[in-house]
Amino acid sequence: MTAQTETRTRPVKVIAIVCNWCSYAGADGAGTARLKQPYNFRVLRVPCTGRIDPLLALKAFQKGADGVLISGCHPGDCHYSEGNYYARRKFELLDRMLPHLGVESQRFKYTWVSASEAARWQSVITEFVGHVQELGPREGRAL
Amino acid sequence: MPNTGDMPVPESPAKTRLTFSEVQVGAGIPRAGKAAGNPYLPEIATIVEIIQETPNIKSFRVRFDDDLLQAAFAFKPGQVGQLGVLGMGEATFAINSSPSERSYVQFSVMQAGEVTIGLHCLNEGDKVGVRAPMGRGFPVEEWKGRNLVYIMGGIGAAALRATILYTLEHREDYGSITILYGARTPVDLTYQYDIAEWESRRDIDAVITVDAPFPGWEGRVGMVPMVLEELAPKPENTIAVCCGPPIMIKFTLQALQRLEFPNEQVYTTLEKRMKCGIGICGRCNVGSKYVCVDGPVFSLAELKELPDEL
Amino acid sequence: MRIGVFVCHCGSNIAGTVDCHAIAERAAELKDVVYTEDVMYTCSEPGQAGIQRAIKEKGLTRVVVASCSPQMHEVTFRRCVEDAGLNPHLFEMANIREHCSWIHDDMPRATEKAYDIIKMAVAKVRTAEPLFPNEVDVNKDVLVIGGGVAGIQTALDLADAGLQVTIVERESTIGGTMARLDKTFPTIDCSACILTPRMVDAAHHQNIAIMAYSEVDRVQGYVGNFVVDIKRRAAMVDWTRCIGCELCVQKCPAHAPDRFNVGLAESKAIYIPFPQAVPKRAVIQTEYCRWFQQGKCRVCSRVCPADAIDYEQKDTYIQRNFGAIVVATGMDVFPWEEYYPQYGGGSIPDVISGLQYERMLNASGPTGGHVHRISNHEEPKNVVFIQCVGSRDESVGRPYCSSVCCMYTAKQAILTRNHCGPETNIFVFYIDIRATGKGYEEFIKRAQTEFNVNYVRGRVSKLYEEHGKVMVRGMDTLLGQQVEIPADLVVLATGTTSAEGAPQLAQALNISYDEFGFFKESHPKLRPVETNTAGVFLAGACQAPKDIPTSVAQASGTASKVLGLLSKDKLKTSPQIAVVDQSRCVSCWKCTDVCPFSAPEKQSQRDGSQKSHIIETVCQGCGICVATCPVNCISLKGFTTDSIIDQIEEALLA
Amino acid sequence: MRFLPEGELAGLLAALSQEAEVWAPARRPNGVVEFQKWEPGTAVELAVLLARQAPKEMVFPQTETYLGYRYLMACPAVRPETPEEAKLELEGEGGEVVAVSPSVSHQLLVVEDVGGSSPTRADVAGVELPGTGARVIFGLRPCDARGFAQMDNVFGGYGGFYFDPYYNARREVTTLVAVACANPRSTCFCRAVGGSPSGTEAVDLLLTEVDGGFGAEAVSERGQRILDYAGFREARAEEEQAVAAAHARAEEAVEAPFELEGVRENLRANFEDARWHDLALRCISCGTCTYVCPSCYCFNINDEMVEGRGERFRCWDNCFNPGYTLETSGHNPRDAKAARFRNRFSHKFWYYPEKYDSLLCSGCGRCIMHCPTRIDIREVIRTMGAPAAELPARAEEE
Amino acid sequence: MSSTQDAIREAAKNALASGRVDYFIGWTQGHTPSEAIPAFIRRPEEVDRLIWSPLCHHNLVTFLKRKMPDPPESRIGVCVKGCDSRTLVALLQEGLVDRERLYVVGIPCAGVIDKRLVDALFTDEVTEIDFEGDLVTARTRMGESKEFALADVLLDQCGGCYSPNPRYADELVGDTLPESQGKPQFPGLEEFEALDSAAKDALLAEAFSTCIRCFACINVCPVCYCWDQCVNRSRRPALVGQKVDTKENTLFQMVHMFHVAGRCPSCGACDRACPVQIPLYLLHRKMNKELYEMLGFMAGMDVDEKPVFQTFRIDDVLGE
Ligand SMILES: Cc1cc2nc3c(=O)[nH]c(=O)nc-3n(C[C@H](O)[C@H](O)[C@H](O)COP(=O)(O)OP(=O)(O)OC[C@H]3O[C@@H](n4cnc5c(N)ncnc54)[C@H](O)[C@@H]3O)c2cc1C
Ligand SMILES: Cc1cc2nc3c(=O)[nH]c(=O)nc-3n(C[C@H](O)[C@H](O)[C@H](O)COP(=O)(O)OP(=O)(O)OC[C@H]3O[C@@H](n4cnc5c(N)ncnc54)[C@H](O)[C@@H]3O)c2cc1C
Ligand code: SF4
Ligand code: SF4
Ligand code: SF4
Ligand code: SF4
Ligand code: SF4
Ligand code: SF4
Repeated sequence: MTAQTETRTRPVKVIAIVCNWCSYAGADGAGTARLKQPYNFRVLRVPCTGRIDPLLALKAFQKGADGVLISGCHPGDCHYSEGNYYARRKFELLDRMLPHLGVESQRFKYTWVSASEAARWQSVITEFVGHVQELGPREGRAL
Repeated sequence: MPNTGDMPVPESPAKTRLTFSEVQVGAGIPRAGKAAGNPYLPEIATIVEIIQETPNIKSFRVRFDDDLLQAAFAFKPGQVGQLGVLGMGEATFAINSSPSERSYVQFSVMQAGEVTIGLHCLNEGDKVGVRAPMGRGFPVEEWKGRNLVYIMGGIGAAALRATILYTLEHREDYGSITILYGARTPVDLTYQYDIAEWESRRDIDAVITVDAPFPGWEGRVGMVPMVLEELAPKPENTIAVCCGPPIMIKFTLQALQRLEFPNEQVYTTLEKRMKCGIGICGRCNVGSKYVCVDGPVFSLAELKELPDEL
Repeated sequence: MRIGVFVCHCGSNIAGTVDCHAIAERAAELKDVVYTEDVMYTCSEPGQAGIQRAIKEKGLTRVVVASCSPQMHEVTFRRCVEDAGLNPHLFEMANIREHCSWIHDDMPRATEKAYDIIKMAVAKVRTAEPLFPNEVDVNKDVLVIGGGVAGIQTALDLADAGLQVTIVERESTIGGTMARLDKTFPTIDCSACILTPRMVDAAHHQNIAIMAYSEVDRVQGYVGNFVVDIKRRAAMVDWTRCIGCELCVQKCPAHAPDRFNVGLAESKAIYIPFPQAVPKRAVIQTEYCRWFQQGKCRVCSRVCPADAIDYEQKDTYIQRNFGAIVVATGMDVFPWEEYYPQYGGGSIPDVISGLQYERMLNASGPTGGHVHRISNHEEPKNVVFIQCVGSRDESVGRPYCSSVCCMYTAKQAILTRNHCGPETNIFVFYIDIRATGKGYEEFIKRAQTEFNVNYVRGRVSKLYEEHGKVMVRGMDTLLGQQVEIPADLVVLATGTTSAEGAPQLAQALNISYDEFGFFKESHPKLRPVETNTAGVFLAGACQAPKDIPTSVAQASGTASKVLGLLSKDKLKTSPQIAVVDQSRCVSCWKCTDVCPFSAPEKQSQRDGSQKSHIIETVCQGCGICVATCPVNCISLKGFTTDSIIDQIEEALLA
Repeated sequence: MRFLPEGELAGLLAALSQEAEVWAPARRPNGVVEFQKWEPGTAVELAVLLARQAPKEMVFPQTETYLGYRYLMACPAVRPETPEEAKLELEGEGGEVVAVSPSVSHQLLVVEDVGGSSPTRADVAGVELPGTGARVIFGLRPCDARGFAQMDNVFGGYGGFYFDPYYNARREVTTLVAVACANPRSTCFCRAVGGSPSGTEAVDLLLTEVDGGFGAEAVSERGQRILDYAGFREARAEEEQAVAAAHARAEEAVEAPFELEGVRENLRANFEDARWHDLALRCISCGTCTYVCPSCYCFNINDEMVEGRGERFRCWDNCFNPGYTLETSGHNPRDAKAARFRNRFSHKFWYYPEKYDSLLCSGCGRCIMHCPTRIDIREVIRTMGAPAAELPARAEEE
Repeated sequence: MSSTQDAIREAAKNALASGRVDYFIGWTQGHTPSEAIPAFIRRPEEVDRLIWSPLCHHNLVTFLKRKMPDPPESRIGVCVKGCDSRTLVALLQEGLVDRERLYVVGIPCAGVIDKRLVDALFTDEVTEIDFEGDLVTARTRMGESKEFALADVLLDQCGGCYSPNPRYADELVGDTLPESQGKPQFPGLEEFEALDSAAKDALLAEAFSTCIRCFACINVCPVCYCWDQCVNRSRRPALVGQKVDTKENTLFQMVHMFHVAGRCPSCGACDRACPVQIPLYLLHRKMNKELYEMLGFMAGMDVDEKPVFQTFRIDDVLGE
């Protein structure tokens, strides 16, 4: 294998930033149910999607993430009642802007997974990592 | 020809510029050890002891890893150094161990921001980077035969401790010595170990004061400048040295003025933001003086010459 | 900084897929890690003891346990390290079970991932700071706003538990809606017989102060320390003298509509709503009073044996401190007249609301419990009830179910049968029946079978007068045909709406309300009686339409929440909250805009500027403000921006 | 005088690039002219008078990492190696180990120089370091060159100050081939500060563009060596005349908008003058002027973790930056915009001259051109450098 | 045009003479007649220095934000064009300027010149620009001169300006212009939008690689008001590294962009201030287009509105 194909096929690195109350618990549930998931994502726990500054997602890309997933409680279910509504606006803009900043749109996703949706977590993360892997690692990008 | 007026515009200053070959013989680089020639690189030192002075001040006793350097390390009281935590950065601190102390170099650090928090996280045995000594110390030689009044507040004691220790070690060279030290509360008094000794010595006057009454405090109460006016040292043949928070310095200088101390007999050290420590990076300037090389020690007379931008 | 890392095998739960020993060894290379160990069960007694021993012997200052989900054991380990003398927040958990071993089966790759997760936890614990819960003094007095059955219940529960309670009631008597009801479903027991003793209990309870004819004007402060301005409306009667003898009422020459009886009777300008009123004190309704309107009369002042009349009285304001506030302002009856022109919009006298009918059925009501037509006082032969008037009706902006109408209609139908005898035809037009409470469905069944009430499924499209009857035209959707009933009396099961002034009150209290004016609970399932403003609670129908059992149940639930809050002398606040670095705050007030709990406040600085300050007891630690502050000068303790960035970095480093 | 026919320019550059890295002004895709590494085929842009930025970055990069380090932990529970073993391992990786802990600590701190663009501490004097190979800066203007001379004072240990190894490692291997200005801009004022459109201070070789090619005069030995290139021929008399005429024409085109005499004293006397506030009203305190200036040299030193490794670097800083003078107590001696503003001009015409007997401005006018609000240094000096009495009580900023 | 100029002078004179303001900010001629620069007028006698022409591109609202007024509590008269006024509205929406201390003179604006377009037509320095109806004449220092239509050298957003009339002013001078109805235009984006992601990345990387972090873009931005505390300078938290390289520069710009989202009406001040011509405008305008498509939102249109990211609607139709 040449060095080039090696980088192209190396497993991608995905950061999943999730809220403590819904999606982290959902991911826990997926674990408890032994639902198999991809290896190459890392979960970062925050209290609420409202805590996540879109710039943190950009920071992750800048630091070399190949994909960033944000997941929280479904609108209406926020533990702090409003956090995900604010987050929704911010991440929608980020989602729309990223393709214009040189980050393919499949590399970013924001979604909602509740604590009871273990299966949904499995499919969300599997699909997302799959898409990112299809695009391959990002190398030498400005962001 | 262009009009140069009184403004000298030298043709080519290159003639005064040093070259690497000259530098190797050490011109302009007053530091010993293997880092000679590159004033930016820190010497690695190990923390041998940490003393918790007050809730937010720790003293660090460090030893250079290079034994030769440790043995050769010499500085003037009042000089400062850059103490650095790799990964966090460097910051300026007064060297406050006695110049005669050969086994370690002491810095006292008040927690303020990035670097100082980093320093406070360190343990004994950890590594730090040191660039020292820097700047101009107190003219202790010139002061011989004079009376000395040290006036200090809070962490300001760090800047004067080395000088005090030096003059006490050379007690016979000086006239009367008064130490006036104040802090907000007794808990904020640094160097308790020194204070005990100073207070017990008969050949000096040590006056310790706190700003406001405090449970359990039986000593003096009052702000430093007020206590100073009560003590009313005579200006004749006396040098006043003061260091502390800006507000204290301001009122102390006013008090000294009322006590009719001439500007030439009043010394203080300036705290300015500094980075390179060698008079290049620019930020510690007051007019054309750079605190890192021309200071931090200034007499009041010298300060009066500078633009009012302290 | 000396970090210890403990990697848990969790039997084979983790060790089956992750090489725990190997990663414990590798973790020893991480910066600041000075001790690592792999343990069979970290959460077990010996496992915890091992951690504590290591803390002491190796001088650990921070601890990472790599095991299961923090949701599972974070509390366990926090306590464990705390017992060993470490601050519990200098501990971090790496979830290598739920998020790793259980979802993978390839050992080398799972091990690699587990190692990354540990690296992230080490990075996070490295930036951790010791956190201490803050303590604030708590004022133990409670304010209950609204003296309906819910408010009374909460007040009594709290007062019985020894707290000082103040009830602020807008009307001149407590009792609320329930005081106007005749009987209550599903037991058909007399409403007054249940409520009146409770009202009296409240009045006589030494721990309860009732401030009737009063309103909350302004609320400042925060949980444990509210400062409330209460406005006492001028009653024109000195209540410290008034003895409620009603002499004035008898003699007063000026008539006024009787609000208590919903316009079914008349009252006087000077007014006591009903004989069992608590407090039983007179109020002059100045808009009807001759003295106030025409400048002559003063009859009441002359007849009052207690010399209580005071025409000069003004609104007064008093300020009180409370530790907690319970809002129990209930609901109002939907003003159907404005919305239903097809039902005559109030112009047909024999079309009345459910509440009016409730008064009519009441033996101490304006008709003495006699059911008759408004137009001619005859006993009705055909009584028609129409459900869902102002409920579940998008066209009038009330999409919600008022939750009590089905039941009270059934109750009223049954009572009609009791009052009017077997000859009367009783019809109920309904869309469907909501009878979810205990014994409710049976109650409806009884109405249909035992009391012979005709339930017609369908909407009534029009009411109009014809030949002295009210023609009810509608659709029987079960039979699929038009029906038309010549009714003598039509009772609209009017829905409920939020209490008048609810939005304003919500704004004063800084709590949220929905588009219909009902107050929002903090979380529909988890925090149903709390609001987003710490220390402010909800009880009864002000949160959503409710019947009495639910209102009372909730009221007691609320009381227990308040008791829980005030059981301590000091409030311990969660230390994982946001703090502002005021030296960097640029006073843009975005944080105050977005915080759902109004935790950030403007704090004046010595130099006259204002900087944001987050009230520790109010902040819930969501971090919305942190993500909004442009200069990032707010940090959420435990989840600082730097710690998140560090974790991202660790996760991405090869 | 020697002469380089126009057609020989590319050849000269090619020849120079055999021995050194050649940097010359060229257009970027967006049309901005900047100094860029010359490669055969690169079009040198000499028609535009001043490249967007002076080539000071060649000797004083905006960001320069000079120290790298990482920590190696070896904790006793599961890793019983001795510090010596760890040290060996590191040396195997090629990092220079400058510190290994004594046995008191289990924590090993390993400092390694990052190499790359900076000299290693072991041999500061070794000049041929990666990234510091010989360089020729071609096509800079005399004012740009003077900027180097002025920075030389600061970094070169003039007057007994410190000697900066990083700057000098580059400076000593940098040859400046200046091209005299033909069409000075309205913002040029080199003459007012003792320079000239054909000035030679710090220049190694001065070229003057005339019809058919460039007149070439060596100023230093290095410059002389360049003249060895075969493409140069002896200048003809009319060419020499044309060069002289071009110099004179350009000299004439440069205005001298203020007199230096008394400026320093007056700046000192006017230190508290309220007109500083008026002048600064328009300034947005950005710092653009300092970054485009060929002689502004202030820098900051920071540590950052980059990919798990600590780096200490210095990067340009300026007196408009709020953090520049902010002190621990929160006090900032230059908090107000006007104070920061005053510092820049005072530094250039008062503080620096006091320290180095020279000026810190070569009159290139870049700060005027690139200032978002066109703050005009000539105006500032004309106003604040004049005796207070000679100006109206509160002169306005224009 | 000149009548507008007279009206500005008149307004300034009145405001100063009546003591309504301490100083008045308008535009005056720069060091050559090819440029207008901000002017700060303290005395009524001086108002004749004020000019109005298509050269007056500076958004003077910049000088109202934190730390700009000197002394800080000054009462200020200020001229605003259409887009300038929207930045002012954005500040007012958040209570970041004290409207009591302002006297705002609104000027309906038919477009300002992009001097960079003119400069690009010459190698020599352009020192003079004249306007004669729709005709622009530019002359260089060496005397070369060219003529072109005004429309050809306008800033690209000026052509289809959605809001040429000030949205907020205490006094309006000049005739109001017809407002374009219908969907706002976001010109000049087509080419960029058509690029693929790698090409966009390359374009931005090249652009950001030249950024010198001079902060002109941020300090000139009227709605960026954090001044000394800008998170781009912050070391704690260390969101943006202080190293000047392409990656950090990119994040630096992202901070600016996302922080002005919902408040930036694309006045373009940052773009014009950048000394290395980084196409900041392109990205900001693109962002504004997305915001418009996402929530129908345009910044600075209405003083009583809240910026989009400080509020939300439960029924926002976003995401899944
Ligand atoms: C026609 C009808 C028949 C019903 N029949 C039954 C039945 O048979 N069985 C049953 O279980 N339920 C029945 N209900 C429902 C029952 O009335 C409510 O469940 C119950 O009254 C709710 O009690 P509450 O204390 O929450 O509110 P309320 O009884 O409405 O009391 C609220 C109190 O707060 C006061 N208040 C309002 N705003 C303020 C303010 N801003 N400041 C101070 N005070 C304020 C009001 O004056 C009132 O006294 C019926 C409702 C109606 C309308
Ligand atoms: C000559 C001199 C002697 C000093 N002696 C001592 C001493 O003996 N003991 C002691 O505790 N402190 C001393 N200081 C102060 C010490 O340098 C600062 O507290 C320290 O630099 C703060 O660094 P930081 O990284 O923790 O703070 P940062 O995170 O960088 O910032 C915190 C605050 O400190 C300011 N600051 C940063 N560096 C400096 C600096 N070098 N000078 C002034 N302000 C700065 C910043 O602007 C900011 O406002 C001395 C300073 C000088 C100039
Ligand atoms: S963390 Fe949440 S609750 Fe606390 S102040 Fe910020 S927004 Fe409010
Ligand atoms: S958002 Fe940040 S800067 Fe703005 S007021 Fe709040 S804490 Fe201060
Ligand atoms: S101060 Fe201005 S004119 Fe002088 S050298 Fe610097 S950029 Fe050029
Ligand atoms: S003078 Fe101009 S370039 Fe310099 S800081 Fe001020 S506005 Fe910026
Ligand atoms: S103005 Fe341009 S060069 Fe300056 S910081 Fe902004 S983008 Fe970078
Ligand atoms: S970029 Fe953000 S932090 Fe910086 S000034 Fe603008 S809004 Fe403030």
